[in-house]
Amino acid sequence: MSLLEIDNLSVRYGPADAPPVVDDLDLRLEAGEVLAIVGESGSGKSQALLALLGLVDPPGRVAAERLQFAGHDLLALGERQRRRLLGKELAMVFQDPLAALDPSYRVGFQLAEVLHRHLGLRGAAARRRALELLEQVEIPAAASRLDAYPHQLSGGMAQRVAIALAIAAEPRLLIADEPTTALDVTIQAQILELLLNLQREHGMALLLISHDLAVVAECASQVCVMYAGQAVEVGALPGLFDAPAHPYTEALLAALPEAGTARHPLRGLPGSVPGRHDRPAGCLLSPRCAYVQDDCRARRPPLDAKRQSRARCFHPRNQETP
Amino acid sequence: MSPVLIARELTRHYRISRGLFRPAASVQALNGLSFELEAGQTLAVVGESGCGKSTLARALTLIEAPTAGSLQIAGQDTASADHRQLRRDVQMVFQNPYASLNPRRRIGDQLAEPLAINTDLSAAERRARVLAMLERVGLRAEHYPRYPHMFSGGQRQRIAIARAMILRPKLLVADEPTSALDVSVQAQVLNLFLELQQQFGTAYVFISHNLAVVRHIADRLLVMYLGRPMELGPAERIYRKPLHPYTQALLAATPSLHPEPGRQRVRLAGEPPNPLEPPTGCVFHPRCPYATERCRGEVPALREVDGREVACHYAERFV
Amino acid sequence: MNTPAPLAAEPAWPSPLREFCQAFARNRGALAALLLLALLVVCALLAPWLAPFDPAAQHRDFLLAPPAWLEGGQARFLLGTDELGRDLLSRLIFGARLSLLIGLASVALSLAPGVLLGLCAGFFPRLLGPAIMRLMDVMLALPALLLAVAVVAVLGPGLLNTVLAIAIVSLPAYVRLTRAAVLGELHRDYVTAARLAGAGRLRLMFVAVLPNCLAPLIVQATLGFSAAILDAAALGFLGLGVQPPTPEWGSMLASARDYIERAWWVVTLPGLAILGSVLAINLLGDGLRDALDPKLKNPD
Amino acid sequence: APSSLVVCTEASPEGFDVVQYTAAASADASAETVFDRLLRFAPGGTELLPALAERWEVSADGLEYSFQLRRGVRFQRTPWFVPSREFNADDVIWSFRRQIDPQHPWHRLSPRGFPYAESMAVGELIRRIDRLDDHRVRFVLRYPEAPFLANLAMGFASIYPAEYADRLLAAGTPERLNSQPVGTGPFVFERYEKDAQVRFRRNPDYWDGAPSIERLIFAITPEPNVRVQKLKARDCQIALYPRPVDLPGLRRDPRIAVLEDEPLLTAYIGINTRHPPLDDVRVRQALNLAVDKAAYLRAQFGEGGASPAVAPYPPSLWGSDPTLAGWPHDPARARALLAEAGHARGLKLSIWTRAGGGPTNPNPGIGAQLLQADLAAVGIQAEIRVLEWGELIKRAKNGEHDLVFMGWAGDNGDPDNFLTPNLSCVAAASGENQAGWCNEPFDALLREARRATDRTQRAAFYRQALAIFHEQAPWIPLAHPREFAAVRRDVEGFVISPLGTNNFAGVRRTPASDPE
Amino acid sequence: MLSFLARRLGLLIPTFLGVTLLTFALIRLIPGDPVEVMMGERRLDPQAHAEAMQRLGLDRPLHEQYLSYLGQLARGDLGQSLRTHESVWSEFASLFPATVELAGAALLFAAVLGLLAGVVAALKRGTPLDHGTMGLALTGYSMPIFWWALILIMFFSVGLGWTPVSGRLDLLYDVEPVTGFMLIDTLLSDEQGAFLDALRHLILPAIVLGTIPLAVIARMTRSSMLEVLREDYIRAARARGLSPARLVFVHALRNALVPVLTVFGLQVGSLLSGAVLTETLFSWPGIGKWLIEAIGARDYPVVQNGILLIAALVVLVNVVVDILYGLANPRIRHRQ
Ligand SMILES: Nc1ncnc2c1ncn2[C@@H]1O[C@H](COP(=O)(O)OP(=O)(O)OP(=O)(O)O)[C@@H](O)[C@H]1O
Ligand SMILES: Nc1ncnc2c1ncn2[C@@H]1O[C@H](COP(=O)(O)OP(=O)(O)OP(=O)(O)O)[C@@H](O)[C@H]1O
Ligand SMILES: [Mg+2]
Ligand SMILES: [Mg+2]
Repeated sequence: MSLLEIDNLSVRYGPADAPPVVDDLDLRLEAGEVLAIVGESGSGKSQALLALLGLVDPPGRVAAERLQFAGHDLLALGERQRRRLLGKELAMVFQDPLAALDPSYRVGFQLAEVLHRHLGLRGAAARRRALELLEQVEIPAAASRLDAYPHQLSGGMAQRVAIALAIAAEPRLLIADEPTTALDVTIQAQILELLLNLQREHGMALLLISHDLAVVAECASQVCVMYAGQAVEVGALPGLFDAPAHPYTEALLAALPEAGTARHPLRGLPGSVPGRHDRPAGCLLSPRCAYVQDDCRARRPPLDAKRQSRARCFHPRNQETP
Repeated sequence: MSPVLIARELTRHYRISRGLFRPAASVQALNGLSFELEAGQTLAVVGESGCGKSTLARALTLIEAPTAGSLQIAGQDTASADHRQLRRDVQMVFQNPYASLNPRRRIGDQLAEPLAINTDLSAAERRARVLAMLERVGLRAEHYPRYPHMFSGGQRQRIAIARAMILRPKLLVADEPTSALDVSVQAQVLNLFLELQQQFGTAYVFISHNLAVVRHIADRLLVMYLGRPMELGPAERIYRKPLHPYTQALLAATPSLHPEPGRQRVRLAGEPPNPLEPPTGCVFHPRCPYATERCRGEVPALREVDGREVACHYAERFV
Repeated sequence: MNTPAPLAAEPAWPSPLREFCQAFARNRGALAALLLLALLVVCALLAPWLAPFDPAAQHRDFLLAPPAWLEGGQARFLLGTDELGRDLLSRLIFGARLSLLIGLASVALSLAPGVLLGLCAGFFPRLLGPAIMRLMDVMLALPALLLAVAVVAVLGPGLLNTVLAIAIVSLPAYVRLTRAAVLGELHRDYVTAARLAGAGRLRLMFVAVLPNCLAPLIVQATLGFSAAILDAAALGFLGLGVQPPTPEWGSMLASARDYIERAWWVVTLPGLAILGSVLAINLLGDGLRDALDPKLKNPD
Repeated sequence: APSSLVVCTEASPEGFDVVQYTAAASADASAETVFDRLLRFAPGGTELLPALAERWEVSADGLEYSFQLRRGVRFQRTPWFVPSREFNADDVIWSFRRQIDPQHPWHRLSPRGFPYAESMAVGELIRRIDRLDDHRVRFVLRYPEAPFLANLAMGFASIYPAEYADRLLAAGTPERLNSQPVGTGPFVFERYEKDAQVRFRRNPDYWDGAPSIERLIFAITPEPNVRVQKLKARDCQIALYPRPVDLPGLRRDPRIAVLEDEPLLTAYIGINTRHPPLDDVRVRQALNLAVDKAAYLRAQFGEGGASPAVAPYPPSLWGSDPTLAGWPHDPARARALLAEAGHARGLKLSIWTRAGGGPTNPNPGIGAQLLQADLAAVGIQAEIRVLEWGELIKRAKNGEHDLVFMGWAGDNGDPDNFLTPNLSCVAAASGENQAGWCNEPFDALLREARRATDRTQRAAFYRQALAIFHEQAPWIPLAHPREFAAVRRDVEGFVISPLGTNNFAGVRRTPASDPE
Repeated sequence: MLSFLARRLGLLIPTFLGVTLLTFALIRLIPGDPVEVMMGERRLDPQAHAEAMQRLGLDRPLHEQYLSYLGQLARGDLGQSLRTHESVWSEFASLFPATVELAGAALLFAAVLGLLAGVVAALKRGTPLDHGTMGLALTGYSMPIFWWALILIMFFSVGLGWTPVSGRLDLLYDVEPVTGFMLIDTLLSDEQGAFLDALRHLILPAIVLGTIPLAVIARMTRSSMLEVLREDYIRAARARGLSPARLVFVHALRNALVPVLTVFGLQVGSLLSGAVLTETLFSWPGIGKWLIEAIGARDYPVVQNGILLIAALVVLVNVVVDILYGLANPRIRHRQ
């Protein structure tokens, strides 16, 4: 049994006929593995994970066939039991590190709060542990940072604190939602390295959300590519990027400037992601797909297992490759 | 061919009042930047957040006068020339496509505005020019009367580029024009930039922190750190062999789609220092893995090494 | 050459007005308020035809007659009469005219200079701006009603002076709001873009920036409208507002105050009229605010 | 506590150094409580009784008044002053010389002067005051003045402790005389909280017997209906000056008694005869005919709240003419007169009235609007201007008005007191005569009447003058309001004074008689 | 923080000068004659009138009057009332506690109920409870408070007899004004039941005066709360498994309070506006009523300096609120 099993997850907002923002998502994650979800802005990456954590608020509606984490059926779990799991077994790091820390409280307070909540630590014990955590995330002069307010931290520092908060109870799964998007490249590299080190040291599973394919390529062993709420391709790295099966994945890769492309036109996807009003009946990519055929316009393809990766396409790209 | 843009020792300081009891401090957002740019060429500026990229953009587009140094655009010194005339020669594209268009005006009107102000064209001629420009950037006549909120981010950025190009400027400054866009849209916009440059021969100053994008578009590269130039020269040359440790670190930190396993990485420790209290000597020395006593005390001059300019005492070592 | 492909499918964009109307129509409270306000406007416009009596006509044999449904009520006087035997319903209907007039006039009189001053304060941050803002600070340091009373004391009571006093008192709100909005907009890129396009200061102020500051100003104007009605009523209540026998709700209340124990209607009904109309306008303002809220519309 | 009396009064006293002030509220809070005078008025009347003076003698030429002072009278002991001696002639002399002698050290310490003494020209009247011995003083006048004794019973003639004044002066705190008064009166001042209350305690050493009330409290309540509400809620036992509208309700209340009296009050509308066409007597008569006085009385004062006025002073005063009928309400005739005067197509006038109510005009808005409607009925368009009192007086003096609502309160019971200040030519020149009306025959009659000594003769002059007044119609006389006070049933011994002051020294409380 | 304070206080000087000029000009512009007012119903001949004007210094040129006025202020002399000859300062000082007590009670009432209503409405967003509470709040916000006071008095005081009609304390209680705050003075005195009586007197005026601030605070709290609840750090705190109570009270409310606090400062001005009406209606001997009467009576020194004092008060309270704002908001507290 996998650590995390998601079957047929969907999240909807607005009227019943509005397209779901997360559509029929299946996901598997093994303990200690690094899975990345990539996709363009608005493709439903964050919503999927918030749904997993039970953080989608009304009017958002979550439906799933199965949401299982480490043997807990998240769908059947009561509010209280879920809260006991959150932050302890299952922790999350958000994109904007400064926004994710309560501006009114010192770092130490916020750490102590989690330590108390999940480990029952108080007072000096909590403070000692908090200090350890800050050292663990490689914050220089950790002791003095305990008494700092979030706004006194730089972005990278704040993200380290956020990570410290997330790993405080040594979770089995750490979800990081675009943890480095707001940071400079040099800091991004530091933070990613820190996350991967922690993942290795603690044997955590890491679910990394990103829209940066290169980051994903450097960090993850599994990847799930999302488009307009759907997972269009799921598979292992680096194979998937070397030979993508789905035209969308292919197009994403082609749109990235790389060392050899200088001053040549990039092959991107024309048009833009379908919105509420112009959602096609068939494959969601069909209006933009260079290889579109009639069946693509008529029906929506399922996520099909093809070779080493599974793709949601009637005509996957890499069939001819062995 | 004479350069479109000549910057000499461009410097911009901001005074920051720190209350009654402390002397006002000064942020050296830009410090002694010199470069030239020729028509049809692209100078890319990279650096970390707060290193002065936007300040440079504001100085180049005459939004803010530099504290010191001189600037020549299309052969005219900006300190003395008529700004109204210069305005037509320098335009800008901004980072956030949602904020760079006036939400309450039709995009057609916004495109026509520069023409109405700077040319004697009749309304009909202006309209024709706008429609042509819209088409040029991949939009259609029917978009003319629409409001910005009816467009996607990529389309807005195209509209913004159209507005910047409609006066046929000699110099276009783009401040992180694609950093708010998704990759597929970014590709479209980058393509558009390249096409327009080919067609109009405009010189670009392209500001970004994405080294992959920069590599794609740049002829020349300027690497900045804390308001100072670190390395300046032909882009491919620098990419292939960065001589400044900071450039090296930047390149190393940039993730790649096809990472070479076991690639040696120069990881930078720490973060950029507080610009109010810049380090002595080489501003990069606190984070530099090769820093020496000399770096602490002596400001390295920008000097020519191996076909580019580098501000490092030990640049020769890396050749 | 590779031209970017045109959009494959054109999403149907609703016009901004339609979008606004839809958003507004979703707010049931605001709709109800609009209805009530429409009623008020109709009353105001058609007062001479709607009112059963001349609002100043004194029926001296029917002083303080109770409303028709009460014991001793007269069918002629649906809502009863006041201390001079005047038909309360007629006075209330004519009062609507006055309240709306005061509201509109004082909003107009404070909005225009307020916006202008606010724009100047935002656009000239060196000297003019601080000077204007200090002046507004001075005005804000005095409680509004007290300032209004003082202004009326200077100008003398009366309709026009009431309007002026209220306009003066509400000026700082518009100035500050406009300035804040202007400062908020000024550093946005589209303003810089307009500047790069060569737009002069006037053009920047009125073409680029002002239209984008309108949403909060519209909301503030509705609030100002209702506040003006309240302030006018308070001035009238203090005997400093519109002069008798003009049927102004606040002064009706004030002169009826002595009779509160004998004739509750002379106090209750004008009060309800004030409350109702102010409530309606405020509800409308809330509706406008929600419908105009850029957060709901723009993703940035 | 039953031995306490709470009175809902209508205004804050301006201060307690009573000689500086003129308002009735100030007199009630000092002259009637803390202080005594040489003489006093009988409760509820104008008859003179001995007070600090036991006896007095007037010389035959009417120029010398000798007073035998009461012995054994003590000034009040208060936390701020303990008298070392009893009341004597020095105190009398100090109290008067302070007001009339410009050299007196205290004379210039009164920032607003001594309005009563000055306006009554007491300084010119009194040649000197002699100290005959400790308990005898003599006033020497420059000319005979019949009301002199009555004047000595007025508030401004209150007797102050000279010793206290000396001490204050020595301590450099003369303003304490105003805020911490000491007198010989029935009540000892305790504390004043502006706009809230004035508290007194009974003077146990009072020479006329300590009052039955132990504590006297003035609850300052400017709103008349609030005074009534508080009376009903037993928050006070006496509510002064209830409004006429509240009287029916009060009369129905078994726990409350309504006291009333007819004071020397006249409410009128001054017609500015300096403004054409109001200089035309026909127009003025038409105005008089246009006014529905009955409706005015009913709406303004309620049933029995006032009697209609036809003359400048009430019929109860001597010198009035019972046959004078006044102008009837006759709009038709009014129109005819106007037409005759050439105003058939209407007229435009301004009506001026005050902002807040007073005894002669409890609800100014009502009156003005009634007048406006009445005038409209005869084709006159009138615009109402409501002005604050001081402003109204000033502008009316300048003669800016057309019609102005005014009132007059007599304070010495002489018809001349109503006529000369308001209708004489001198008053017209000074502006006090808001009608600006100067009628030579009328003025001559007033002069004759002032010179004459015989009351019947004088009364005859006045009746002739009234006839001219009626005919010439410089005013629209409106009403002689009655004065009211509402008291709880357990209050005994309170009487309304025709002079507009209120004295509570004789009040007792008998809780048994309160039905609640 | 200290320099922030200094700058903030430095801004006050021009504001105060402006206020003095404004009140000075305003008062001289008001038509009407202070001497006539002083004399009441008695009237004065022109010479006596001129003498009185001279005594009051009202016959000098305006700029001289203004300068001497400033000089006076600099000496801390606020002048004397034309009507009572009390010093303006002592009148103010004796009436001020009453206003503070009333305003304080009103604000307390408004803050407690308003915060509660706002938090509940935000947490129950979109439910009938939310709509009901906010409907009530908007009604309160639209309330003509002079009318509201009349209705409450009629109902509770005259009709039911639960609360007194007006005043601060039953006058039969002899309570020495030590602090000027009736609630404190009654406790200091040995009068039995006086404290409760003072409380009873305070209830209706406080409710009347507190109604609008209550509405404002409730609405502000709700929207601020909703905004905060949308913030990432709340979502992050939820993702850490914190309990709802902790989320709401420790994290959300604390941050939501920051903007509400500024509303408090802004409310002071409108509170004083409301106090003018409320004090008049409840015969509450406070500065609002005092000033209105002084304006009516053209009591120049009282109006001028009373308004100055009130302006000072408003401005100072806003400074205090700014400071509190800084204390509540670490981002400002540590700004360099
Ligand atoms: N509260 C909400 N109400 C309605 N729609 C919502 C709401 N929250 C999110 N959505 C919609 O859900 C879709 C997916 O959003 P989500 O945040 O998961 O995207 P994402 O992939 O994380 O994008 P990004 O890279 O920008 O973070 C978007 O189209 C968004 O508009
Ligand atoms: N108006 C200003 N006043 C004071 N300091 C300023 C001002 N504008 C910029 N700075 C400072 O100048 C430095 C350079 O800022 P600039 O915006 O040019 O950086 P940037 O490279 O564009 O950063 P980013 O990548 O975040 O856009 C920063 O330290 C910034 O704080
Ligand atoms: Mg996201
Ligand atoms: Mg920038």
